[in-house]
This record gives sequence, structure tokens and C-alpha cells, in this order.
Amino acid sequence: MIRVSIDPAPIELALELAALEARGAGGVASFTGVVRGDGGVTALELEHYLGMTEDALCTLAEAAMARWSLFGVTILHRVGRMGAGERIVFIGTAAAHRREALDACAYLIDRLKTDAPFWKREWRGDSATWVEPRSSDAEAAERWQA
Amino acid sequence: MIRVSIDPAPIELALELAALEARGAGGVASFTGVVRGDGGVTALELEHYLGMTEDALCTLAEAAMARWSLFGVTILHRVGRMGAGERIVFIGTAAAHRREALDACAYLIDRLKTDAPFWKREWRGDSATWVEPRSSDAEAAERWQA
Amino acid sequence: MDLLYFAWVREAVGVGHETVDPPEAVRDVADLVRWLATRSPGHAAALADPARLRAAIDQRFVPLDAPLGDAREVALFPPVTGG
Amino acid sequence: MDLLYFAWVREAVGVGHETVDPPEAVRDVADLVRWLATRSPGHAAALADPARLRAAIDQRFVPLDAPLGDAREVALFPPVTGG
Repeated sequence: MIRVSIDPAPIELALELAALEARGAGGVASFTGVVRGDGGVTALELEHYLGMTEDALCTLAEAAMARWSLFGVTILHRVGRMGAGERIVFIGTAAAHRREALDACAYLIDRLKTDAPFWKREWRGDSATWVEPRSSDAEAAERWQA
Repeated sequence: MIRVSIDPAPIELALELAALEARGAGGVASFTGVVRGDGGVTALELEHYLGMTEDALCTLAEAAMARWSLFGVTILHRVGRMGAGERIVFIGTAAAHRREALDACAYLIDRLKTDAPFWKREWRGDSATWVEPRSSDAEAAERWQA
Repeated sequence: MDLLYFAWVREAVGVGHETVDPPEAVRDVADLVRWLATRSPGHAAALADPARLRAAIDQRFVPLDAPLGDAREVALFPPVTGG
Repeated sequence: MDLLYFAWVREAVGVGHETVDPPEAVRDVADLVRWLATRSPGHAAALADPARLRAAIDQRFVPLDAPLGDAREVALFPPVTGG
């Protein structure tokens, strides 16, 4: 089961995790990205490529399902403006055993960082700065190329 | 912040994850172990070494806090009898960035499997079998020795 | 050909979408970037440094030397920063 | 000395806890296992194969050749299977 959603609404975790557990999994791994309020950031704004984004996330989910034996993959990404402490992204994976679930979860967030058309802008009061990609993100994605 | 709990009561995820996010984290990783109902298993029973267990889990949490830069670690383990689909164990980690949170989460569940005094018994109707450790668990724990 | 711009590329160009009909000499994405840069000061500013740009053709990421072929939709944008 | 047994070791011995006063020749956990095995058929069955046993002294995991020293609490059990 693949579930992908790109939505301006807040991400709710409890139902998402319960749905993954209900797939008969022995292990469910998750990663949640949260807006950090440090460096004076008052809000984060997420722009995306409407039309391409959903396909890109489905392609990632399918790649994970092909690479590991998974019962379910959920990828949720919020778009629009959000404040410190709010969730930006949620990855959830369900598998019979922990290793598949954990590895697939790490794979999906690493690959999402480089393979999905989102752009992040930090707001500090009235001034906004587009976030530069981190070179560590490209390296993290590359370690899954094997 | 370290939170460790060994409890016969069901594990509730939403509050646990929200508490980790509230530590100012940029990333929260989690692993949830769930009772699988395959192989005719009707219930799982978890026995533990009262007194030692909590210390063992706190020691693991402290080791993770020392090894990675973490804002919070939560380890919850259920004991007693539980049915298929119920949660056995929850690991949650909060960090500024995803790599620390994901690695620490994988470390904690791998080490918990070999370093905490729990014993699992599978019930199939009226007959019970003690679970044998998997050799892959020892290998998974060893990869963190470096 | 539909063009889409995102993030600071969109801001510098001044629009998120435009339709263009590039000359035949424009064969790959890099050609397109050079040709577009001549359309306005905003385009010029947005597209001055191709090393900072990434591209998609018909909603698939491509390198800048990818041929345009029968592309209907070309998007230009900075490296992605989601998640 | 307090002894604790868990899982199938506890079931085979028949109790989860007992207090014993081993002779001086019992110096390490392996000695203790051999000495305990003589106490009852249940002990003998539980402790027949030391390779299947793990131990803790005063609530810390130890190898079977660990000296007992001033141990107040020794636990014997199968390899752990939590998580």
C-alpha cells in the first residue's frame, strides 16, 4: 500500500501510524521533519511543482517497495506556510521486520531531499531567504545508489 | 531528555511523538514493534527482569545521547500479554537533523534486542513457545560496536 | 512550449509560467536557458549562472544538456530543498 | 545469595526466586550453574546446557566465567528476546 499526499493542512500522525500498523506489520518506522525556530526563523514556506511532485513521491515509494519487502509506505509533505514546531514532512514504512522498515524510512527521506521538487523559504519577520541545499543531502542520497 | 517506561498498559504514540517534537527538534525518528499474528500466533507474552530492565534501557538511552547530538530519547516497552496488532515497543529520537535521529533510532532498537532483559513467549491457543533469539539480532547489535 | 519557474528563479523572472516558441537552434536545455536570458533583465538575472539551475522536461528531472526533443513543458528552478 | 530465574529457566526450575548459600569452591557463574544443577531434577533440566544460558550479577549482564565476588543477586536466563 502506497499513500502519498501533498497538502497545506497540518500533518496528523496518530492515524497515519495506525494505518501502517494495520497492514500486519511487525515493525513500523517513521521520520517526521519539523520546522525549527532557531536562527530567528519565524515561518517556513514550501513551494512545489504541482503535478510533478506527487509523481516524484510515488516513484520514490515504488522504488522503496521494490527494494525492500514492505507492507506499506506513507509519504506526506506539507506545502505553503508553516510556523516553528509544525510538521513539514512525514515518512512511514511498515514491514515484517525492523531492518526493512528502518532502512526504507531512511532511504525515503534521504531521496526525497534530492529527488522531489520542493523549495523552502525561511521567513524572519518580513524578510525571506530561499534555503540553499546542503551538500550532505546529495551525499546522503548517493549512499543508496549501490 | 530521556523517557523510559516499562508498562503493561498499551503504548500510545501521539503524545509520545508530540513530546519529542516539542524538544525543538528538526527531525523525529521512531520505531514501533507490533505483535504479528502470522504463524497462528494468538498472543505474545513479555517477561522481564524487574529492577534491571529500567536501568538497562536508561543505559542504552544515555549511550545514544552520548554518541549523537540528541534533544530527546524515548523508550517504551510493554510487558505482560498482548494480542496481534498491539504495540510491544516504541523507540523515539529527536535531533536537529534527520541523520542523528534516524541512526540513533536504529541503534536503540538494535541494541535493545540484545541488551535488555526481556523474554518473549508466543501463544497459539493454549500452547506457548519461548521465542529463540535470531542470530541476525546479534549481528545487528554488533555493527554499532565501532 | 510551456515554461515553468520555481523559487528564486520564478521571483527573478517575475512570472511562474510563460509560453514561448524558441527558434530551431535551441536544441537542449542549456540552449534554452541562454536564449531565455535575452528576453528581459529579469530573465537575464535569473538565468545568469546555469550552474545554479536545475531542470525538468515534461515533469522529469533532466541534466542541462538534455535535448528538448518534443518537450511540451520545461521547468527551470534552483536545486530542490524539500523535506 | 539471591537467585533469579527467567523464561524457560524459571519454568524448568519451578520457581523464579530462591536464596542459596553456595560452598566456597563455587567461584564463578559457571561453578554456580554446575552446583545448582545438583539441587533438583528441575534445576538439572534447566541448567544442563550452559551454552544456552546467560547471566547477570547484581543486575548487570556478565559472561559465565565472571567471578561471583560479593554478588548479592545472580540471575540465570536464556538469551534475551525483547523488542
